[in-house]
Amino acid sequence: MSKQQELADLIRESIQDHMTVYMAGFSHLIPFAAGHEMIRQNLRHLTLCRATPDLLYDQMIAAGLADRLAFSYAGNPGVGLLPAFRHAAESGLLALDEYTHAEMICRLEAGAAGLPFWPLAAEDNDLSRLRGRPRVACPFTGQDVAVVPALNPDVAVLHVQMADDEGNLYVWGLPGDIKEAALASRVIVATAEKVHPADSLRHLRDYLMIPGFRVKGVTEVPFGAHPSYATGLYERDTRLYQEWTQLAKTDEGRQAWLDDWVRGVPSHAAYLAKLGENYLDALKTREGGFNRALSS
Amino acid sequence: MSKQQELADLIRESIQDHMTVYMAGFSHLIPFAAGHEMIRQNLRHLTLCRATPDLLYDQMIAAGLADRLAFSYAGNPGVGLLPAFRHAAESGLLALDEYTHAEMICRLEAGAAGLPFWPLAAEDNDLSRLRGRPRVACPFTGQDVAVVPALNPDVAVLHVQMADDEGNLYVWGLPGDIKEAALASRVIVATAEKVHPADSLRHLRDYLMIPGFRVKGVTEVPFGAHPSYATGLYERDTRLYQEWTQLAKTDEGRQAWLDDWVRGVPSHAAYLAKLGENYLDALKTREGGFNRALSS
Amino acid sequence: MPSARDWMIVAAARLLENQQRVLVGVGIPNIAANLAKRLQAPDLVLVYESGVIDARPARLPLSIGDGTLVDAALAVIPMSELFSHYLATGWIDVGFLGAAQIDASGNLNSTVIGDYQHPRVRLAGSGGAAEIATGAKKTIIVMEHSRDRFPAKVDFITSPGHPPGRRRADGRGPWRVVTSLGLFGFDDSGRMGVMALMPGHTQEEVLDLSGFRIPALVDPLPVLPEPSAQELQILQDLRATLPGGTQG
Amino acid sequence: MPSARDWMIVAAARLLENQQRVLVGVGIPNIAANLAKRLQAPDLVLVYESGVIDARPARLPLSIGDGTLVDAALAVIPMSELFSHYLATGWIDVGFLGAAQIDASGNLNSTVIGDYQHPRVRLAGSGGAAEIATGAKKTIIVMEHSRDRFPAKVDFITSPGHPPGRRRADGRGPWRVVTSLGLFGFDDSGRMGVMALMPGHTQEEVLDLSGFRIPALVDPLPVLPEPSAQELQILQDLRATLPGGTQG
Repeated sequence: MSKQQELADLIRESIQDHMTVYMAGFSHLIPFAAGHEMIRQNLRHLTLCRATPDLLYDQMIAAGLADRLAFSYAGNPGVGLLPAFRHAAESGLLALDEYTHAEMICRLEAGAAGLPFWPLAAEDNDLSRLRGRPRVACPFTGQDVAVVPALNPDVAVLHVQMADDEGNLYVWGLPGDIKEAALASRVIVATAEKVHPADSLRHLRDYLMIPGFRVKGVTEVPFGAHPSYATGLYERDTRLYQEWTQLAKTDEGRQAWLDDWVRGVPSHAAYLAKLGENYLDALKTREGGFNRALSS
Repeated sequence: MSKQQELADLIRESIQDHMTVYMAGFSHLIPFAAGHEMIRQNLRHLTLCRATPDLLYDQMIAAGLADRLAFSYAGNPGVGLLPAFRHAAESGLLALDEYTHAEMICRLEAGAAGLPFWPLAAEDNDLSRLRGRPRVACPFTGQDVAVVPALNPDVAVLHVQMADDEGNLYVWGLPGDIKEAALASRVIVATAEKVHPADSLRHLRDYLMIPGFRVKGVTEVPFGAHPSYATGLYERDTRLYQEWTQLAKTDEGRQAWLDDWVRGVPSHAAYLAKLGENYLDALKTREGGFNRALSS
Repeated sequence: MPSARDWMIVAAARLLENQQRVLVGVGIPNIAANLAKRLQAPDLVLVYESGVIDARPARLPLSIGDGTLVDAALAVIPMSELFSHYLATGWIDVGFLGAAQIDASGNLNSTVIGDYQHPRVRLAGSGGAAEIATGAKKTIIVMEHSRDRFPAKVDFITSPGHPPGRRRADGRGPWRVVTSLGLFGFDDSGRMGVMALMPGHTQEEVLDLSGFRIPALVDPLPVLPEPSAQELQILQDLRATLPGGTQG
Repeated sequence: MPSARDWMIVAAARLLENQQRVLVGVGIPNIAANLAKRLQAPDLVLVYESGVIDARPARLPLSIGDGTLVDAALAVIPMSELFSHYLATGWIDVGFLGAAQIDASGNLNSTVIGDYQHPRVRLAGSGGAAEIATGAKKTIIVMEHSRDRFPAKVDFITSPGHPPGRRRADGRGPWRVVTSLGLFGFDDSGRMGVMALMPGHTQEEVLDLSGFRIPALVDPLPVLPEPSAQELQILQDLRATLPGGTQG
């Protein structure tokens, strides 16, 4: 049974207002196309989660989708801070559930294992003092061990380099926290650079990240992570990351960009057409691990 | 700095009487060559650990190396029971720290993370009732969660398909509990089918299991997992697994086999010579994932 | 003439439905699951506690870590992930187990015969059986029927069955037991009852070879259809893939 | 004429020894570690919290998740494993961090300027900084020296430094601080002191631009050697690998 559906349908059927959503990806494979579709569908009152909210979350925050953010590092990678996040945090418009990276990841580990808490080695800092991070006594040694609560998002949205028609998801390069975030979530949906026929990718066994039976739906979306990168396929569009810092300094600038590039285009295909073929070609990886992996 | 050394030296310098040792491997990559060298060196009073003790542990138990066994499934895979283990357990000669698979693996997870306990979803059974398996109250939900204590062996012994001179260890096929066992251990040593020059395997990034800085020493030992298998290189020598059940029924039978095939040969190279080149050639994998992976 | 063992294998294989994710234990469950995949359930998702997801073994695997399970699998993952991400979190439809002993509540023993500290027979131990029995959405158990194997009280509870006096509320736990005498289920109080008999066997035999009372769950008791020629042929083909001298 | 920032980068790079495993933070630490690897420490093992072990970036990485870090790395592993199997268990020799603020005990703030609930400036937050600061065998911190950045009390403790009144017993925690004015260490009571001055700078400046007293740890205070032509050339070469318009 095919799990392929149109991106707009995938989002509409999987994500509703007030849900807790983890747009996964780490530096690469950020699901921009899916996030932009969520902006077009004008979703509201979401709790967005990700260890490393970056440009996409800044755009989603600017578009007013999020009431709350669970995170551990909210920066524009290699560029600086995130203007919309800063504005929302400094003016109290966005509730923050803030953790360190290790804590955030352990929350996902607990979620993925179906357990209510997860232990970790952690000293107190002002985050844990403000928010609370209980310790439990080890019954074997008496040692006090820090614990964090499970995080179980309603939906995880992934972008992957390859999928098959049955929703099997294949990833190369940095795994980050993608797998843990997906498995901690009740529902997983994905966009993929390419969706292949069922059963045609079994030779890539070692790159399977999520088996199809855990996945509700998948959509083929080439350049679905643009302007982030996809190891082996295309490079990060750093220019856009840099420009965002400037143009997003004011709400007018942010809304103008969203009107121009998201709300003003009907689909990701239209967004890509607006960027132009030559522009996208220049981002493509000339050679690399992905092609090597494919030939294996 | 090269981490290569002779197998006899590697064992002599890393493992002493009374240590807790995890001979890793799961179905494949069982470090038979290293274990046989331990028998030749006549080590005593070891605590042997492995989720799945199989033929090698039965031979080491028969040779009198072990006072204690930490495990979760002691069977001869696909054949039946382990005669030396049975005899030792039924006559009280071997102390048992017995767990379920999930418990055993969680003990390794705790050890690898440097934490004193690990949580898991587990109901009580007669093992937990006899041995104890405390629960801790989740500070967030109040739910009682089962926990097991960390296992931190003194030494993990691995066999891998490939290594480099700096001790970087590469594995294909079933990962089992190999990585967790290695990382939970204070010292890691390994035998490898082939040891390559430093830096020559970096293109195999996705198959690196343990980085060299965690590894104390490595030795090239072709067919070092015989009679178990090594995915992509050679098949299991099922005949030997079957014969063990018969010949190991009595202590005389076990000692005769050990005299013949372990104590009576000076090295693994001599053991292989005794088996014969044609015999080993017949076990070699004709084609498969390993060659595919290598060409990638 | 097919053996009683073959009849059990076929009866067990018939219980699996296409597309189910079945966590396959060693022994008869392994044979039966591989048989089902070659019969009515080609898309059966074979999962092994060794970390194999959706195996497509070219031959009958000798053990849960057999290389043939790895070759064409969808994925091979660390055991830690299989247990925590898939089994404990409810993604396995059927746990498919053997055991040395079973009692009326479906408690299974695969650890020792006799006393734990001084066993008469030391068995292999739980492996993943305790987790499979409690983590899968339901469990199918296959075993020879004898008085030793069906005692009033198992010598050791390796894998917990239904709690005293009730069936598990969430549907988990023992669902069917296939033996050389018949097919068994569990009533609302979590106690085993007969659902059908193997051809040529009677309820009296069941009573005679069990250490606890096993009532009929239906009246009259149906008789299971004999294995078909096709079922037996495919089972024979499957066995023929094993190395010589190996029991399948 | 090299900038004060370049002098900091060079001074920080010199602190790294060949073959150390250094967990590299964003900003100046990233530039300095990559510089060190092209200078005195070719076998420096660059580790990034993104899960990269032993990176060999062809160009200066823009961020800790830059594709150039992945290309020739020894391994890329899940973040969960990097934090638990390598950082928390003592396999990282040096944590190499920047921060917005530091106090006399080496407590670092990278979360907010002002009050947490009503911040004047909302910064990116901890990321892995809290774990790096406490998990690495020792920490090197690099930052501009100004009164805002060296307050008596940091606005928020993101990454704990030495405990009140003592240096950490196990050797962990802040070891060196490199600023635009000098090189700093920590005395037995865990308080920051000056070890050397940047060329052209004085202890008076340090006192003037710090919100707490920073005593000299040696007398007379040495002056750090100026960056060599080679160091500056290689730094320039490294920067030239960045895309146009990017700050390195």
